[in-house]
Amino acid sequence: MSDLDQFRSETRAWLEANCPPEMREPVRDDADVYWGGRKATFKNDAQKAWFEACRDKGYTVPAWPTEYGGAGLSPAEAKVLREEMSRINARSPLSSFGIWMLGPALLQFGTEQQKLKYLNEIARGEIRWCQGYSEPGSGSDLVSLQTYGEDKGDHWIVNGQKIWTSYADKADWIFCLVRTDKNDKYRGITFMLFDMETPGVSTKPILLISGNSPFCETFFDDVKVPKQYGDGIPAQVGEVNRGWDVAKYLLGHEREMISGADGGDRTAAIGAILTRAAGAPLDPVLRAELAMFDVDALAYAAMGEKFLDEVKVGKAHPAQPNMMKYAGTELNKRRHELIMAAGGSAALEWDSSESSEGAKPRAWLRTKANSIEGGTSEVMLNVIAKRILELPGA
Amino acid sequence: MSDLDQFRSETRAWLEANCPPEMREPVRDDADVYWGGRKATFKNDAQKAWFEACRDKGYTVPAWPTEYGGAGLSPAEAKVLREEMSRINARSPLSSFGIWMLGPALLQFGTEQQKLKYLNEIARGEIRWCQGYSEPGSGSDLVSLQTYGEDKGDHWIVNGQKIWTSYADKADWIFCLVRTDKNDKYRGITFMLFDMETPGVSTKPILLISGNSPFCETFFDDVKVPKQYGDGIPAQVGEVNRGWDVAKYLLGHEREMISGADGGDRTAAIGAILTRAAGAPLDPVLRAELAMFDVDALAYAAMGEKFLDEVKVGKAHPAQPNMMKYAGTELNKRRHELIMAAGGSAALEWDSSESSEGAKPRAWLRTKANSIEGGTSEVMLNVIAKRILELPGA
Amino acid sequence: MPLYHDDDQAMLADTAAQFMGEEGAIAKQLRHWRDKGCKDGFGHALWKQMAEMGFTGILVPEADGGLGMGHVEAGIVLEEIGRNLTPSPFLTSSVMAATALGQGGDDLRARYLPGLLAGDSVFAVAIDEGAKHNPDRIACKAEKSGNGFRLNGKKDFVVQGASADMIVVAARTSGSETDAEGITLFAVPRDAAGMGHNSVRLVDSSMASHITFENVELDGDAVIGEVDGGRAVLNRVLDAGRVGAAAEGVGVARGSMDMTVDYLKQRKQFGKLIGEFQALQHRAAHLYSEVEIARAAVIKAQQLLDAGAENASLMASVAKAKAGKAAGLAVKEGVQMHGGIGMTDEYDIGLYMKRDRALAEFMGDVYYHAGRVAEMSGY
Amino acid sequence: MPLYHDDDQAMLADTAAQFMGEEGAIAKQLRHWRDKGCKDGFGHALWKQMAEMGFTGILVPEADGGLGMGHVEAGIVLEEIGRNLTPSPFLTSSVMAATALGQGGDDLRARYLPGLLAGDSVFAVAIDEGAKHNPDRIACKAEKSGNGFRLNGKKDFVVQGASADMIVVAARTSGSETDAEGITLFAVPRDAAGMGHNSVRLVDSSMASHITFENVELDGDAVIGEVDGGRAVLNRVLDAGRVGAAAEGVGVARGSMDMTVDYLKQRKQFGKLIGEFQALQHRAAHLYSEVEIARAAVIKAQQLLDAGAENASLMASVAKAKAGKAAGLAVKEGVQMHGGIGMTDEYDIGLYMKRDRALAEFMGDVYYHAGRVAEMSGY
Repeated sequence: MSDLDQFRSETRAWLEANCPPEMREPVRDDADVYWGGRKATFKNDAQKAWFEACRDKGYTVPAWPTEYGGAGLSPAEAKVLREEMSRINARSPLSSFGIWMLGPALLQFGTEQQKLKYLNEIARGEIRWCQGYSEPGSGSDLVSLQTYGEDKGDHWIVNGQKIWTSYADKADWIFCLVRTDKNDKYRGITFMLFDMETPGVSTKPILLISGNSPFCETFFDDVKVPKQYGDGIPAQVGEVNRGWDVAKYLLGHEREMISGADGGDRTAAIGAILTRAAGAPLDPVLRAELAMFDVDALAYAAMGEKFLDEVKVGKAHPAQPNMMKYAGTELNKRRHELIMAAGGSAALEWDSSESSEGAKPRAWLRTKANSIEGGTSEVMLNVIAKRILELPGA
Repeated sequence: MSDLDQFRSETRAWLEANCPPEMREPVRDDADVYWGGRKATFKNDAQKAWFEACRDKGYTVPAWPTEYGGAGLSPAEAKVLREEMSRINARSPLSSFGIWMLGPALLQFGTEQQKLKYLNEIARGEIRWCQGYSEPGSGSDLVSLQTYGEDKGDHWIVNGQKIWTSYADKADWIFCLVRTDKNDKYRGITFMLFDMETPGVSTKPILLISGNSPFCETFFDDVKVPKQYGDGIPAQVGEVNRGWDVAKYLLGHEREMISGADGGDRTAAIGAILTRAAGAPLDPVLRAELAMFDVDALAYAAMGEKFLDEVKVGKAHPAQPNMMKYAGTELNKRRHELIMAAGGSAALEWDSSESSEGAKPRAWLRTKANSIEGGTSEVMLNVIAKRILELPGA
Repeated sequence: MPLYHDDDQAMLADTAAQFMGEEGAIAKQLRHWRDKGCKDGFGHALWKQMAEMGFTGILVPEADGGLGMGHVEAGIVLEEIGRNLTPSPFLTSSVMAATALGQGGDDLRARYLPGLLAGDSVFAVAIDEGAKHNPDRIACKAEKSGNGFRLNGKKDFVVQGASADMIVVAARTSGSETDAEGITLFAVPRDAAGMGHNSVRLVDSSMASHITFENVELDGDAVIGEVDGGRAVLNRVLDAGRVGAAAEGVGVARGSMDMTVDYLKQRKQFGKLIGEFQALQHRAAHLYSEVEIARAAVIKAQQLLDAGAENASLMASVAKAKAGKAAGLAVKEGVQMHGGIGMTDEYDIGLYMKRDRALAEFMGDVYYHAGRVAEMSGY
Repeated sequence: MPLYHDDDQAMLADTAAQFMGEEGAIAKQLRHWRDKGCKDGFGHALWKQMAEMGFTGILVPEADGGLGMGHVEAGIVLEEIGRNLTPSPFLTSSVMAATALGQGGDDLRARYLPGLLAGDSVFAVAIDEGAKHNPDRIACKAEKSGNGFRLNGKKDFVVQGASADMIVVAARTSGSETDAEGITLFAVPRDAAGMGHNSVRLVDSSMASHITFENVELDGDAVIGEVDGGRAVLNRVLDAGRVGAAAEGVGVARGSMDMTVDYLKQRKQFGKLIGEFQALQHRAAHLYSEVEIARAAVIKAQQLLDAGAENASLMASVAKAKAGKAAGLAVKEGVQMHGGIGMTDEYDIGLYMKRDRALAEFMGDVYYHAGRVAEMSGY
């Protein structure tokens, strides 16, 4: 038996012993997802037990080194763990922008002390982070951000406003892009970390066309950010004024995350599902539209598989996630247009005596953000034109 | 009875007396179209009789003044004539770039002597013109033309090359854009007229993907163009170096002509025609595509009607022909894609024992030029963005 | 008739544009009533004002006290309603129900039209039985009962159903559910016993009802037109609804496009106005082209309907489908080009997307009407 | 199996790319034979060379002297054929007919495979009877006659039909024309008496035949597989043809796209390279995305076919339809972005458009296969 087979059977046994049956059920609502942090509470004992078992084993961040709270698994071992968890439909023990975004940035750019402190806190679910990138005026042109940190010797005074800060109202700390040099567009941004309870920080949830959202506006009004935390831990990641390098690195991560998440994992023809749901043959022209869509969707599913296979062995073009993000989000928007069309007037119901949810129209409207968040479709096309097709001036 | 009613009954009687029955049949091949000119021959007596009757009445160019060979009809009278000719399916007595393009330019920019000479020659079908605008390097960027006329005192020596010169091999004279000042892009072009038999002029027909074409390449090799013809008739239209004004004026004419000619005048659903031709119900997905197309085509037919109505009373936006050209040519391309799809493998036949024509595939391929000639779709969209939507920097 | 507005129509368009732009504006009407959770989804005061302007009786013959105008004029009002997303019962009452009542007897007209002209009454039209528009299938049954009829069955997606003082109901008086003939139209008053409303708020915050009829007794006077001969009346009502919804759709498209083009001229990214980016310019120009064409199709359909032309119903479907395509494109491009703020409830562009979606379904979507164009054309 | 080429396949791809790029290049093959008016539409010398490379026997089992490879490998060759528009009987002979013969008995294989392996024989496949692909309808009739069969009927759009030494014919041995069962496949030799060819040149200058069978006598050995049980063999042949044509289509798409992207980097207008115009950049980027996705669908379908997976036939239709969409877009954008010169016969981009059109029809177009995806998915 190879080492990997050995690891698989151990893992299977460990999961059997530690993953409670309730944690093998599909996620049904927000409370089923555990985000950790200061203010976190568990929905039930099973959630708590599962999280703690994983935390103690390093399985909240299996591939991180053990000294930072991970399990130090090799890529092959991490894949086996994912497969085995997926086999029993195990829920993720901990969701966290710390794991997905700040962690990779710290592993790449952090000082040893930063890594020891923050990565362990993240891995142990003790801190919940939010991301302060976008500003009302910046949009796709992220680097035009205006939030300014005035240098006051041992601290900055930060003033400005962020937008689209997911869960800012629930986060403990923020990783945040702050302009610290107004004379250099790219080399005048610092990637700062600070506490959301610092005086002068306030948040306001954003109501979307699809209804309530995790997004917030975040305001900084004379927020004092020390340059060092305690024993010489710098408040910024990377060097001062070189935060753009960190941000760029993370944007790549984000796009891969989003490109994987949208529209790519469906292998069943949507026309069949919608026809079943309608309980009768659909309008013939709509059926034809669904058929043409299903061709695109099933082809994209193959592309998703191919992309992941190529990523694994480093064969994918580094800008390919942009293509995946573009095609996947545009496809997902079309999918929901067709769901609405097949649903007819019933799909228009926003609230009624039976339901005040309007799940279908809200989901449909929510997809409209897919091609905006994480880089607009237009930016994706620019990147493909420049980096893959190598068109001039792109 | 109003004057117009009077005119209508007179016209009807005149047509009855002068338009031979053969000239009321649809045009079947190239020889059915009379283009006039030095080398012209008539296909038959009916064609000759009809042409000469119209010529003598001024009906080759009914709206031109009588002193220039026209009938001096008012717009309302000209409309009545068109209606009455269309009622009996009368063929056009004379086709001519002189009528469609050079004539309007001369009426606007010509000297009195130029008008007297050339307009009468055009109206009487004595001269056949071709248009020398495009060059291999210029394309949409017409003004970048390189054909150069060197000033030699009383003449120019013209060298260069034109492309897409329709019927250059059959034309007597050319109206041609020639650079006469290399230092001013826009104000360094002269709109010259010269004889195609001048030594140094040669032509070569262009073979298209759709087969033989009226288009030629035209070469100028030390062509000597005098600055005056005979009694002080200038060789150029408008001022020297101000030919771009004339060309721009004519481009507007050309676009209106093309926008009217393509895709706009069909009011019957193509799906019905193709289904009848197939002799069996079409594939249901193809039927749906045809239905979606027919919605667009029938809506565009209404737009065509609205556009003409608005043009008549000066209500149309001056850049609206660009919109019509864009939408009409794109629609026509789609129409022929669907004709090909409905025709299946039979529509692929280029030549066979029954036919060496390949009419369907040739017509299909020919439509691909619709969105290129007379201003590309991209240029049309630029113009709409700039002149109608008034977008910045467009 | 030329395909543009004559002087009188142009004047009406100015009046309607000014009125809807001021009184019917998004902040004043749509947002106001939506944020109040208003059970009607529109304001009765505005409806009264529309009556004072004469709009409510635009299709009512002069003999009945209306303006005696046509679908071109009704469409002028609807385009401005669409452009301002003005919630009102105009389309169901003044266009569709008024078209039905125009085929009714003197008693019916005398009973219902004065309330419409005064802006006191609201009407609805109940056709569909199911989530997708399908007027070829009418199962809802009206059986003879004494001098009148007894109505049983259900109707779905009855826009303004719960607010309506009278509902035009298409019911079956003979034959089976997909028969063309055997349909009768009834004017059912709101207080008819046995009628159940399940009122739902739609995505555009308008209200629609699922209505059940349980032994609803109607007297003979409630019949609009001939018993069993209602298909012809229904077809008129449908064409009026199609062309009316198409006109409103073109208004939605133009409102959304204008707002978006304005935004392209204001918003900066990468040091440029985003309207300077050629990719967006071309998409905006293409959108303009689609909206213009849709508008031409709608005016053509209105004129044909007013002229009683043979191909009016075909063109009504072309107009509804093309307006749906153009408006759908306009709101999608609108939200995308607005970027993140286009997704926020605070900005109006999302409201256009929601209204477009509801209007797209109303009286049949683009797929239904494309299919109808094919069928009517014989393929 | 990962969805990319393994090392052996990558090596084959290099070999095929080099061979087709040199020997199969447009100037050397397509234009050469076209301008000669060649009656076969391809060159036999190249076919011989392809045999020497081992390509002709790529799907033939090693036991029969072939390479014993799969549809992934055949697709590698086809993609390069598509990219270079190389005219050859590879798809009909080495992919479709070879798939049929693979289901045939020892005698049949011994009779026909050596010629294929040597590049001496050309095969064709006759399925359709009519202008649109419809393998569900087989009317062409084979009746028992002595120890063999007598064939009557006609077949259309038989690509390479007139050049073929043997034609695989799907005929009906029982049942009525739209029955699924009752089909038998026959290997009909070129010299069979009673066979009439009407050979036509297609838009891409390939040759196809309308074939008539008038009392064509076949002996029992001509049957491929079981009498009346030919539907299963036919389905295999069809899937091989679909996936093969899809692979060639992706090659056409890539060839056209590459040529166009190169042109965008060379052609100047308004003082800029046209590739600098954002509107063209976005369209080119979208095209890239479509071509990549089509390619993934094709590789997936090839792998499923090689694995004999249950959903292979569904994915074959997805692949054919998606490749058709992507290639159709690639050639349309190609000609438009080339502008006027793209319309001239002198430039190669128009040849891509012509080949795409013929390939789109071959074995069913995008509409047929989208409909098939819907049917197979149960809607």
